[in-house]
Amino acid sequence: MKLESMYQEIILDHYKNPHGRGLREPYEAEVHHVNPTCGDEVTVRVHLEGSGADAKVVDLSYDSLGCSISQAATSVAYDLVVGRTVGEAFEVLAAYQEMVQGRGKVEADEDVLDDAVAFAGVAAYPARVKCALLGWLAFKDAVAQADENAPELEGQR
Amino acid sequence: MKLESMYQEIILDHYKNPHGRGLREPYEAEVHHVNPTCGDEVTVRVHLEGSGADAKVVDLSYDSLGCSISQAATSVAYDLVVGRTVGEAFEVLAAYQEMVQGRGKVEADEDVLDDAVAFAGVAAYPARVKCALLGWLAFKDAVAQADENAPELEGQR
Amino acid sequence: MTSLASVPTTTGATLDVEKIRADFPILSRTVRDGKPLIYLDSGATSQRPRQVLDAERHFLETSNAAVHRGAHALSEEATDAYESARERIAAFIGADDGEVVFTKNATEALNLVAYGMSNALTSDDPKAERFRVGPGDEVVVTEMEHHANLVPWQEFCRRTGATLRWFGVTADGRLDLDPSVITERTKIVAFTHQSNVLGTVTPVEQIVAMAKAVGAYTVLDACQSVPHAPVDVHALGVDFAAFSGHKMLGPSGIGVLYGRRELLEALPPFLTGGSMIELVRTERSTYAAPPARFEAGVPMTSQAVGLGAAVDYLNALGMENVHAHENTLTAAALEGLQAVDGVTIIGPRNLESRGGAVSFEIDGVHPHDASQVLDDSGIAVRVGHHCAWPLHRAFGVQSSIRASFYVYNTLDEVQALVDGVRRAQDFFARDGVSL
Amino acid sequence: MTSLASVPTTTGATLDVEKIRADFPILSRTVRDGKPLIYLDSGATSQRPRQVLDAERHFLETSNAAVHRGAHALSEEATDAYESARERIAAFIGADDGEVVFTKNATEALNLVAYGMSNALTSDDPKAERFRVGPGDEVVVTEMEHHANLVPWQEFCRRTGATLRWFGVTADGRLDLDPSVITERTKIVAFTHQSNVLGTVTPVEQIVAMAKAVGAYTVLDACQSVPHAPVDVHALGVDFAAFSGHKMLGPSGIGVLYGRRELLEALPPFLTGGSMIELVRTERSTYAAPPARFEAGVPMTSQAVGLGAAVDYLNALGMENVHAHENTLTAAALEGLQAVDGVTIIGPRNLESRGGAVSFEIDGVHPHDASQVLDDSGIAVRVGHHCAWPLHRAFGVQSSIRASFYVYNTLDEVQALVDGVRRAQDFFARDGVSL
Ligand SMILES: Cc1ncc(COP(=O)(O)O)c(C=O)c1O
Ligand SMILES: Cc1ncc(COP(=O)(O)O)c(C=O)c1O
Ligand code: FES
Ligand code: FES
Repeated sequence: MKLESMYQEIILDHYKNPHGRGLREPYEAEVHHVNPTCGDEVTVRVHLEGSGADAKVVDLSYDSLGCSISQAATSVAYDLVVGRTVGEAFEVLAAYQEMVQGRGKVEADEDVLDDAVAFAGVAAYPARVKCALLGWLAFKDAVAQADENAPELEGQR
Repeated sequence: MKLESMYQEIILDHYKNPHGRGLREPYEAEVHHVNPTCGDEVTVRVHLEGSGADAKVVDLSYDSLGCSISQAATSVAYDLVVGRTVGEAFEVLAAYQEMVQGRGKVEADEDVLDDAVAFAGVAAYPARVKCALLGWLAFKDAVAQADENAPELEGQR
Repeated sequence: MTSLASVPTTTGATLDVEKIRADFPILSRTVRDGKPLIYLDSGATSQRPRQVLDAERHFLETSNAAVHRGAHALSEEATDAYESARERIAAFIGADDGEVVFTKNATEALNLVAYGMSNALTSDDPKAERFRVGPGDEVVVTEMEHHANLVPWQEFCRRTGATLRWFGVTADGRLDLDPSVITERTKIVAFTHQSNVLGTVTPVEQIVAMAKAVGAYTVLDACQSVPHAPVDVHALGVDFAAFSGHKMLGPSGIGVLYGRRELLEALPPFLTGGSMIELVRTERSTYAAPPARFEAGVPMTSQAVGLGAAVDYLNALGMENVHAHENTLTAAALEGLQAVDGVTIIGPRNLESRGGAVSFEIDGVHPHDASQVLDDSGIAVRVGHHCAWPLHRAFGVQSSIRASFYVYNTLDEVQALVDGVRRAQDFFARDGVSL
Repeated sequence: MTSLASVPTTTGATLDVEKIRADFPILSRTVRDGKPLIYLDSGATSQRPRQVLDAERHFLETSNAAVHRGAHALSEEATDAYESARERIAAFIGADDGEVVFTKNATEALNLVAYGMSNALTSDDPKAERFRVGPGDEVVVTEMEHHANLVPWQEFCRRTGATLRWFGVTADGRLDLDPSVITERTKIVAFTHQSNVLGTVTPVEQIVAMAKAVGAYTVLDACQSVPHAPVDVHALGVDFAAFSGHKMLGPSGIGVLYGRRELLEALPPFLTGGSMIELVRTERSTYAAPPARFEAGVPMTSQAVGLGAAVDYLNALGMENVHAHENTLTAAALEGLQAVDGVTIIGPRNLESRGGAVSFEIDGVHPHDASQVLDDSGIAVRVGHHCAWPLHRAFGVQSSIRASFYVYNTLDEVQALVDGVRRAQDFFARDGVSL
């Protein structure tokens, strides 16, 4: 059934028990994103060590108001980017964005995406794609603000 | 044939040999009207004696650029209003306007309309109604400007 | 599960909904793997009966031409069809023909008023002076406005230097008509006839009286009233009113501005171009009388014809009956939803001065998630702020779920909505984890 | 009677006009007591093929919903259909998706640019500063503009204090590109791609180069070019371009504004309301990225779908072939009409840089009278100033007769036009009285 294919157990789990939630110090940049269609919001802080693609994401802390998809996606983002380099994190984000925007036509790469592969079902619901990206894109912007040498995200136009 | 029913001989005659054409003195008011759809123009002067419905139309002089219908209509107007009272002239105009705007559903009163009854066929061509009225309505405005006691035109809204 | 059998049906003629539904081809389709479509989003846009589709197609296959621009047979027929639609639409709202201007939607109609008035500042037509507004002057809106009757006034104030003031909303979803809001400084009062979120019907006569007392113009957003109940703009006494074709069984791409004759005659033009001019010279142009003055360019011809057919359709049903039918559905929805634990209605909870938009929240289930479950059952509702963000902020909510009804909806569909809400609760409470 | 047999047919693939005509239901009707319709008024509005009517109807019977506003199945389908139409229309003119804004007609599109730019004066967005224009600045138009690309700039000058300047027209119907007109003071150059009266195709690249040299923005009226020949807005290098759906086999009620991405991103909004906002607060609002920023309210959904189908239809014919077909008809009309004593063509008399609008005068027969005789033979042409009053004044004529051609017209119809002109001459010369 389609509904369950979007609301995977793993998504509902993250929704009910979000990982890494809350705004923490220290951080180099904080951004606030709003989804204009629903009014939902997310505030994201990043704490990096170093600069450029090799900088390490030491912390991603956040506060958010939103639907299950957006909440779970930010929680999964926390799991997948903290402890990695910005380059690695952006690689995950690029693959993730391609998948959720892919209208179900993009094969998800589990090796890169890890838990985020659970969001593959979102691609079938275009109105929810923004939900799946809200926290991730806020993270991207925060990195760009924190580090002027931050790499470009692949596949962006 | 419909075309001939609009372009009655009498209309073509007035078109080819307009009566009373030219701008003359004396006059109390001059107005200039333009038909915005075709750009055609008419300038009308009236010379009245007296005031109110009983004032006499001593002269209606005009200069115009326009189609056969508008030219002929102004020429017929000259014939029908000069020498009459404003009240009588407006009665003709009211009947005339009702006829040409009547979509062919209004019975023309030949006693009142005289030669102007030739314009009955125009009613079948809504795009030409303005042509048939251009000179007449300029006359009406000129009278209103010339005499503040000029009567209202019947059936106007 | 609550039974809706207890819902009172109104007296008087009722609608033959089965017969009506047969006129709407889209209602027989299925969605999401075979679920019958339950369309409860007419507040956003309504569906169109065969009669409207046919009228438009017939026009296009027989008389399509540029209106008011040609002397040939087709052009005459097209002009007749267009102007006949205007007459019927004017009559539908109790206006004269010359008081009805066609726009692309209600949003354009409201912008037309706002720009027409700000253009009075640079117009050299003495008739336009009455519309001049500047610093020190005030425009009053309400907190329950749709963005379409709010943002144009924010921008109007930006252009003119006037100040925006607000009527607030009470906890039960009514306007708080604080008498200190409208003052001698007030030049324009823009307000909705019926809230697209709360369903609240506002006291138009009372607000018009307040505005008239200080000589302010009134601009009524009639988007949610004209489609659903008898409306007579002359009786209401408003200066301007706007509504959209697509919310009243008509085509998209057409809206209507009503303006009192005297005001339309004085208002400077907004969009300029072909068909709205009187004389064009290189230095300057002069403009035609209304309604032509406000209809620049080739207009929405077939759409006007379609809207004319929609009005004919609604007239045949009878607007009193339409209203009574929606009351029945609204009462059922209010009763059914309030019987579900954890559901909170936003807006009036009874039928008093209330139309058929029912917005609500479900504890612990985000509106978008709830709507996804409803959608999975074939039920189309709207979620979000419904273009009424300040109103949602006033109620302290991010977004809400809105069901809205029209002539083709049934009590069974209302029941399906209530059942769907329970299913959403179950879905997100599964595994016994409470949210 | 001139025979048109001598008219050269172009090389390359030609259109199968019989097959095309079968797609247009209206072309099989008769007018004025049984005369077959000869529709030579496509320059005003074109007719629509079954494929376009069907696409719109199919959409309305299956997927109609408010776009970009709902999370339910219909709304997703409707949004897809709407955005897919945008993609195909953008590709048709060589633009990117985000560079195409839907408006109600070309007139609105041109007003959008003019108001967007004057709104820059009160905008607090630093990106908008580049559009600020005021006293001392100049806007250049041409004497051959349609009112739609002229009056909005007169009004723009009124709002901003800028001055309007003009490129004149030569006796043979070309632009007189006097190099002194565009100066350092020029901020905007608004001009047509193809005159709707003369048929003249203007030297776009040359004008763009002149404008670029002084940093002025270019606004192209592409109403008469996009429907009739291949157009690539990126290759032309213009900043903005506008055209209408109803002139290119598509629905009325939809037009297109093309804007270079960078400029649309900086241009302040015009119409405001739902779906074009980012954040709405009581004090002020912020706005969405283009194209949404410029599409306030529920849009012309089915009309966009119809225009998408029209573009598909034209692509299937091939715009090169459309152009070649029209060249054949235009050459025949120019030759046939010039062979009639007393007929004067207004505009270029050969095919060089010229499209298929042929305007003319008949000595001693007023255009409206002539058109009445043509109409009586079933021939629909347009008469008047064709919304190009300054151009007519430049040629010293009050009004003219215009025949305009499209994919469904035939050489026989051109012959009928020429015969009709002779009949008009005979009709008004009857009784031997010369006029
Ligand atoms: C050259 C030109 N520009 C602008 C327009 C205006 O187009 P619309 O009336 O569809 O807005 C037209 C057609 O009327 C035209 O021919
Ligand atoms: C109350 C209200 N006002 C204005 C509008 C705007 O109407 P449209 O989008 O058709 O212009 C709507 C609907 O979206 C509405 O519900
Ligand atoms: S519904 Fe708002 S982010 Fe998902
Ligand atoms: S056509 Fe101009 S007045 Fe008749």
